[in-house]
Amino acid sequence: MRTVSLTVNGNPVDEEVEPRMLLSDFLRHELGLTGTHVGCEQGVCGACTVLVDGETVRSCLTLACQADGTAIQTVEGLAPDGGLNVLQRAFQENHGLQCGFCTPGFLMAATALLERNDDPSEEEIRDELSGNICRCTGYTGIVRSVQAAALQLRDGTVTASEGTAE
Amino acid sequence: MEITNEFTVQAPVAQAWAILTDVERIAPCIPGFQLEEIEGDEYRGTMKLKIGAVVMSYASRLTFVEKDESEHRVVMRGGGREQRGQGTVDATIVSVLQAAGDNETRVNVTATLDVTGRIAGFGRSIMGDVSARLIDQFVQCLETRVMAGTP
Amino acid sequence: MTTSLPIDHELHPAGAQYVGAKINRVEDPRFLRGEGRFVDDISLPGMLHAAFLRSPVAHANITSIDTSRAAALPGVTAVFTGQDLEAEGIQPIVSRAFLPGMGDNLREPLPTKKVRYVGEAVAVVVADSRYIAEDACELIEVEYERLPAVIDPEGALDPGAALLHEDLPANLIGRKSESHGDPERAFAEADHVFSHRFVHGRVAGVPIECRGVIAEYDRGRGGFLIYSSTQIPHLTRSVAAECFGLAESDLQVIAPDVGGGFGIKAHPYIEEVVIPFAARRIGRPVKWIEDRYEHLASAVHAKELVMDLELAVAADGTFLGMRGRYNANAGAYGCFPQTGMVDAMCAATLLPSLYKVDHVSYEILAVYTNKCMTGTYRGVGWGAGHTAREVLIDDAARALGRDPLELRLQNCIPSEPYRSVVGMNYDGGSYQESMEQARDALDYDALRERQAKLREEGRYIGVGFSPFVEPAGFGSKAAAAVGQKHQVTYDWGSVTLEGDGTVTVRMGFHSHGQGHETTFAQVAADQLGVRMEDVRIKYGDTEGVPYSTGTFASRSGVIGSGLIMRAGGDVRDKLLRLAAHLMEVSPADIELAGGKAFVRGAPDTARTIKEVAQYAYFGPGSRQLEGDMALTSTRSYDPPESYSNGTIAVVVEVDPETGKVTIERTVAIEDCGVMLNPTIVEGQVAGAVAQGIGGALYEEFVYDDDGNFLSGTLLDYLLASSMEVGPIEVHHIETPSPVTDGGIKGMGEAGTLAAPAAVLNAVADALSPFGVTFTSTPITASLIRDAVAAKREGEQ
Amino acid sequence: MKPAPFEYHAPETAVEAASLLQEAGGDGKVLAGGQSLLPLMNLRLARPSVLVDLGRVQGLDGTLANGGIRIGSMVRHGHVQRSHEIQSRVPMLTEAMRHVGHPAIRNRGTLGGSLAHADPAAEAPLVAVALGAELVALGAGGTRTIPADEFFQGPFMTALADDELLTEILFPEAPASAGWGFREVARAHGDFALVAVAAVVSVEDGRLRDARIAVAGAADRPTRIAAAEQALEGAAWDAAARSDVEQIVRDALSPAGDSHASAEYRKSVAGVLAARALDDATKATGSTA
Repeated sequence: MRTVSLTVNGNPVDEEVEPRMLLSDFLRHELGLTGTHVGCEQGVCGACTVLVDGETVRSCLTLACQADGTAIQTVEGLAPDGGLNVLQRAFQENHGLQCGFCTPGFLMAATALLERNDDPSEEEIRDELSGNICRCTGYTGIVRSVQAAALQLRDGTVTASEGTAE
Repeated sequence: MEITNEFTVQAPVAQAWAILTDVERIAPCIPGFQLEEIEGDEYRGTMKLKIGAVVMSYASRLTFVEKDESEHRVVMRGGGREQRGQGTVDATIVSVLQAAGDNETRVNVTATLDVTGRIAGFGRSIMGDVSARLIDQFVQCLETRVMAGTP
Repeated sequence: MTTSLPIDHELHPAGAQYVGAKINRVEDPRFLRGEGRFVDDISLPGMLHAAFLRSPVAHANITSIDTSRAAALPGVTAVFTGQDLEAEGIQPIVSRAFLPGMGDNLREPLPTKKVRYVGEAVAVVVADSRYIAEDACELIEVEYERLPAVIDPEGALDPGAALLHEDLPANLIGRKSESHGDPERAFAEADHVFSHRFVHGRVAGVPIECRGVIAEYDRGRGGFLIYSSTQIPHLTRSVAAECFGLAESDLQVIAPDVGGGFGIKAHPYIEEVVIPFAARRIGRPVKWIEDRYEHLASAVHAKELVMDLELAVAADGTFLGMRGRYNANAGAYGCFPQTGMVDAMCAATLLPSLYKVDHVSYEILAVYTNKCMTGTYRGVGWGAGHTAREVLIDDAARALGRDPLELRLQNCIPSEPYRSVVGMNYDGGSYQESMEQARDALDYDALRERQAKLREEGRYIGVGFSPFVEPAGFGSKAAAAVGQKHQVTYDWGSVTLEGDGTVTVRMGFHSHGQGHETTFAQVAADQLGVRMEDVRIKYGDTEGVPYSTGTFASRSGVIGSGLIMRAGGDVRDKLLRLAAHLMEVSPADIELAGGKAFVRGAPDTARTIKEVAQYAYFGPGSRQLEGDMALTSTRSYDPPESYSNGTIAVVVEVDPETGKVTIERTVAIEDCGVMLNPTIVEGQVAGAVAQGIGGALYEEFVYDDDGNFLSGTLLDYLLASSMEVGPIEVHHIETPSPVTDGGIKGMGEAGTLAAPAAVLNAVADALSPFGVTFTSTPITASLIRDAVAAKREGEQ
Repeated sequence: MKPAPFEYHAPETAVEAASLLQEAGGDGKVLAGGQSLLPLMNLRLARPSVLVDLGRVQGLDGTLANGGIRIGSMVRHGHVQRSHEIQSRVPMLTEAMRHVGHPAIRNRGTLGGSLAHADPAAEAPLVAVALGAELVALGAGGTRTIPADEFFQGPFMTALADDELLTEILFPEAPASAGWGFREVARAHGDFALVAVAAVVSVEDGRLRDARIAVAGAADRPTRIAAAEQALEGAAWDAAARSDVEQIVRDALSPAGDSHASAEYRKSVAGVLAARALDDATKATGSTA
């Protein structure tokens, strides 16, 4: 067993883990943060995407012990007040999800994108999200959601982390 | 799956025949093979196949099905079972030796492989390349270690 | 007509404001916050974890299984094999015969004698963690006596072929022929006959959430609680109850949030029997979460068909007749309840589609092979048959020098209700109009000009059309129309006005992306005049909701809305009486809207529906009303046949030297009758189209000749991403169905059904200077380039 | 789909890492970015008994420009892609990174990891061979430098000994007259290359000089096509040269077919992409050849 110390959504975590424990399992089953989903454990579908030190990472291709000393953000950390942030609201308003299973991965990938670039072209959005597979939406609603969120962020009326109560 | 390969050893055909049908002598040159016991006709050991990070360990056995010295044709049947996991390898290997000169023998190997389990479960096929590489290693070893030591 | 409803029981009663509006989904916030509750998110006290050992070989007798080393591994609680289940009398899952000469197919939850495909479960390990369970699986020693693998669907019927099921006389699942009109004569008299053999690739829905089961046994009551990621909790309960010899209500099956289904989760599976068995034996809850390899290898596949099609055409382009032979490579077992015949049967019965053709015959057969069993996947065999037909029509148009769209328009059925020669009762639609609308949306003439211009520059763009009819709102009559008379459907739903004025709808239709919590709330709110936020849609728990065959085959929208209109209408009548009583007027004078009841024309008289409900539940005055005043009603609905229609058009650019296809544009014209929520319709269309594009270009389950499964990862079974799919435009036409409640037609599968033909036709159109045509899916880059090269070589 | 158990080490120096690998005696494996290794471990195709994580090793994640550029083995693909310093010296490497998986993969995957993994269809090994990079390996016995041509020995097979790890990669300075081209065809965006070609060429007085053409995905390792390079020496880049190169590249390869693409496809597309990469390369020189 190894001890890992990290922060998850700003909260400090110290846990003993078996070295082979995947970060996805650690978040879901040790910390109870089941919003991060597991779709393949082969590094393809992107459902398990989380932010490690601000960058998108496949949590199924990362060992929990590799995350020692990092700051992790998961979907649960997007709207801490229990409402929806700009991006989440854009997904609701633009039908960016259906079954909702791949959604957390897309939200994290889009969060990282918008963090770097608040005016991405459709092509850039599609490219950036191409590592996340959705079987329900045909991506149309997802791309539109990210565009809508970017527009709002550019307007300057809201910031990415700003939450809105339902 | 059938894999064909041809290589040349620097030895007259009779000598090459003697060496190539002597499992104990060639065993050290079979990449990843560890001969552990011989019972009657059957040679048993561990075959460790290493392809980059992928390592498959098989408990293996090898027998001669046919040894036709006049035609210089030898047929071996090998079988292996993954030591962890459920996969198997079954191989029928037909080798035909032909004199290619006074001190040179051409060896033609045709292996019919039946592989099951995890390693067989991929669309990208590298088995051909891998076996070609293994045979290269085998021949190289044969030439430097076995043949070189042969008077 | 089967459905005559009182005037009040309509989709848009007075005051209705929700149905037809683009309303954001009410279920979204929980998913967006990561608060959905999928099977793997559920943890029960004392729960253990299971992993299955699966067969590495396609066909073999099991000669021995030694589980001792696995059982001895620290952390392992138990290992079970087929022998353990057999010893306790667990019954097989039965896929029942429904045609003369067909045999029942019995599938043991775990096999006791032989394995029949790579990936078939052979044993289950239960341990403290999934990690340990997988460690233990590696320690189980199974001796197999290999048997020849049967892979090819035509070869499966050879007299010498190895037999998969010893209790059946051959590998034939079933066979059926039908002839309508006089096809022999039509073909004899035709000026042109076009034919091809089209092989449709083996594909599946591949939801991003794999399947999963948690089971807990209540020893005291002798019953099970089973969580399963399924589209069909009630059927799952029926099958599991039968396997265990229990009463249905001894089992509670809960399908929590389900991460996509697409038909794949519309079958009962052996894991839904084995995991409860393990939980009962051990006395602790057991969880099994299917991993991606297991899903790809062992959840149902679909649509692998060898189709021989012939089209008889008169000199002027009139379609005279169609003939088809459909052989389904159905895999190792029969799925429940449709059997392995489902794809071939669906493909064949929709052969004439929206074409006016009077002479049609077909032969349907399906065979057992050593591949994963097939079942339903969005669009089912309809899609495979559609692709084969529409590609042949484009080939015919090219050969005749006709525009492919014009040739289709010439042969298209009229917009009025129409009985096809094979006996399908189309309920009217926009068959021609949808083609014309697709043509206009593309600016077809300009597109052809651009195509000619680009060709001069050595660039190849092409356009493909795929007009469709989609059997939808799948009830018993629709099942019969596609040859599945045995697949009786049965669905109930209830509407209840609670004491606080909120409305609860309970129905068996599970929602796994369809947005039922929104659309059905729209319907219910309009029925009772309440605000949408005061409606709750309950589903997924067999203890909590009435019976339903389940959500599949585009049936929930039609049937669910019908149920709510019927049951809601009953409750509305009582609500009107209560309000009238409370307000001392006649029920006929009351209007319900926006959560209020008021006297028509006098909004200031309004009482809130909450007040009326409280009057019903707690107001002594309401007891003066006579008759049954339960503010709840449970109704069933089995709709007549109804068919959506539309056209999908795709524009592609193809690089003939690398075979790379870029989808420039997809236009989908969708006519699903009266729409509940256009936003959700558009989402369903786009999602289905994306899966269709995937099936056309990328997706295929591949087996080698020995039956090895070569598609065990998502790097092998390739799913299209946002880069491959490209933009999808959806346009609506709304032709109300004259036969269903509210004029609603089911929808959701057309994109998957029809997009592949549009893609294949577009690629062939782009490459028409080379004379390339296609007779299989998927058309991979390699296949396309090699086809171009073969034509080029042929010319030299 | 969970990894088998292993012993985990996270050393802080490369020397310590090498000695841990030596102790593991062939059953050890380096964990760099893990984007190829972990899927194999999840599938239990790879099951090292000892895993040596380089994530905490100091000094492997930097770059040092000096004419050419030295790139630490633990520099992530995403960093390579975004680094102006790398782009100004090895722009082909920057371009190639676009084709490596997807953003989340590139954020973890490392240059050294990709080279050591030696996937015959991967981009980084192809670029290393095309540009004549040198790979620096550290083992218990010390440091050695291996030319890329010799480093790749077969499918997923390299010259690295069991107890060696890559520490840095040296990309030489490109001559001012050189242009480059990189072309890839994959089944889908971010998927493994079906075929990829990297080409570098100089143009002097309208004639091609010092062409280097390498192919991935069509042989057991990234492979230079010497015959094509020789044929181009001193030639003008015209339709005849173009068609010659296409033919020579195609004939030089004898790949296997599989369920993703036929053998003929790989051969032929390698030729097509070689010609296209050379179109790009000659254009990039700014001179007419």
